[in-house]
Amino acid sequence: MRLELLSKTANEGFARVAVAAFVSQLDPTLEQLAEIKTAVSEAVTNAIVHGYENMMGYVTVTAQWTGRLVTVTVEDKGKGIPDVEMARTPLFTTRPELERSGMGFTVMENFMDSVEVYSKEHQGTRVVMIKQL
Amino acid sequence: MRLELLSKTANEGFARVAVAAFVSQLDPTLEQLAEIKTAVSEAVTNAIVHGYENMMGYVTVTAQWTGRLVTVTVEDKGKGIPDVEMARTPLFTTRPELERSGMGFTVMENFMDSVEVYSKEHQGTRVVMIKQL
Amino acid sequence: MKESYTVINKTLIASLSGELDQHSAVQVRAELDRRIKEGCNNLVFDFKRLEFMDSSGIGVIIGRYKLVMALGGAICIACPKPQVERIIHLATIDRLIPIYKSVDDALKSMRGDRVG
Amino acid sequence: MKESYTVINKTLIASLSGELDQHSAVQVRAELDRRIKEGCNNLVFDFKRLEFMDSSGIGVIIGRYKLVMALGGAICIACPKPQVERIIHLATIDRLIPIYKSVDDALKSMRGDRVG
Ligand SMILES: Nc1ncnc2c1ncn2[C@@H]1O[C@H](COP(=O)(O)OP(=O)(O)O)[C@@H](O)[C@H]1O
Ligand SMILES: Nc1ncnc2c1ncn2[C@@H]1O[C@H](COP(=O)(O)OP(=O)(O)O)[C@@H](O)[C@H]1O
Repeated sequence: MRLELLSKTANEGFARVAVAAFVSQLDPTLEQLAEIKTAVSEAVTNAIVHGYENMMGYVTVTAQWTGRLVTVTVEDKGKGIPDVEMARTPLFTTRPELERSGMGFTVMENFMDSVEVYSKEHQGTRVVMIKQL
Repeated sequence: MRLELLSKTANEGFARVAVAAFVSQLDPTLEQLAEIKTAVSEAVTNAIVHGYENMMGYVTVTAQWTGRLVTVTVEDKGKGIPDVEMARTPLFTTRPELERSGMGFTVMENFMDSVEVYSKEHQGTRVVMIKQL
Repeated sequence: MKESYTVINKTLIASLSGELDQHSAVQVRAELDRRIKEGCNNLVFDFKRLEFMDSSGIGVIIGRYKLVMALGGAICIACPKPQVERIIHLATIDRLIPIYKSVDDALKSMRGDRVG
Repeated sequence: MKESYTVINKTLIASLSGELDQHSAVQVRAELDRRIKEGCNNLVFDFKRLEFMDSSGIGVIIGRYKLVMALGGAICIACPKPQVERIIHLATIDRLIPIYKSVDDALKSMRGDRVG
């Protein structure tokens, strides 16, 4: 499935529910489902808060599986990440004034089996997360 | 929001949940939510069962609102409807062998305020449903 | 969709829970027909736990109505929730098939019709 | 996200229910800061009904920790559910802020710290 959402924080909850409902077809455990919901929440929030800052744009979420290997991608066409390695460092954040904790990528990495980040400045960011159920 | 789904009947339930979760942001009554879920179910099932028959393709569902006027569209790139007026007649069905009841459009019309059907043979069908909450 | 089946004399009580749509209809239909043909000529649809039904459910009900009638049996529906009942009314199935507030009432009506 | 607030002496008990993400964080933060500045220098986060939290919640908790500390108060967390507790552990907030199994235990600890 592929879901396009406007970059409003009100859509964070919806994105979580939609991916969870889709993945539920595989009968994941409650813990696995909570992990996927949380990781999706982090990536979608980042796209809205960092990718588009206060601009409007579309966030695209896709989810699919082969066997019980689930892949979720979250993509924005926003401002991009100049240094991905630094961005992934725990506690690193460029929006301390919003009280972002800098723990978003850390949560994704802990809750999914693999997290890859593709980003280009002024072009956008794509986060690909994989989890074996 | 815009949702693309593979034309598998397993996705019917997911499409309902996704649209319901999205529209829930407007605090609809339980009855209104049930009506929207049912109408979405009919249109998505039609796209899968009639539009694509046993072929694979994408069903696109969009939902948006202005004020409390909700618009949901369901679109397929399948075989299209040769005579829309006849198709909308209660009890008319081209798939009696699947025990389709011919009541899909009737349900949509009863549960939504307006239902428009745009279709071209061999190109596909788009159903636009509007409901005032 | 989860189903459970109970047979009392020759009456099959089919308790459906969850959501009845085209996806679940396919399996429910096959299961029902197998059990009816195995010798149950009366059928009670127990919809107490059916949370959602679209027009695919109409097809399932009417299809079983035809089969049961052909076998000389009786058919009825028990305890539909409001969303399900609305679909049933819309399709005017309630003119063909009686609806009861409980499975017990449904079973009593069957016994009145014919001794299973 | 729904919040309810109770003040016992100078301790604010903030009971959050639903989902704490960036969207809900904005309103919760403003509401908490207003109430703390109005004269509550102790804060208990009651997470009994918090069903979901992502790292936005970490920001909310640490921000309030700093504020309450600056005012010479105490802060703690009561009854987080497993999903919420995992995020708290991951961010090692539990090294800074005590976590209690009930709001009562949390309140008792506050009274030990300082009389509200
Ligand atoms: N989609 C994105 N677009 C642009 N920048 C991003 C995006 N996602 C993350 N970043 C950058 O990476 C940093 C770290 O992200 P993260 O670990 O999620 O922490 P936080 O969201 O709390 O800042 C962000 O502060 C931001 O600078
Ligand atoms: N998306 C679609 N693509 C092609 N044909 C369609 C589509 N939707 C509806 N139809 C046609 O319209 C008829 C009536 O549809 P409907 O009222 O929903 O009843 P049913 O689905 O039970 O057949 C269908 O049998 C089919 O021939």
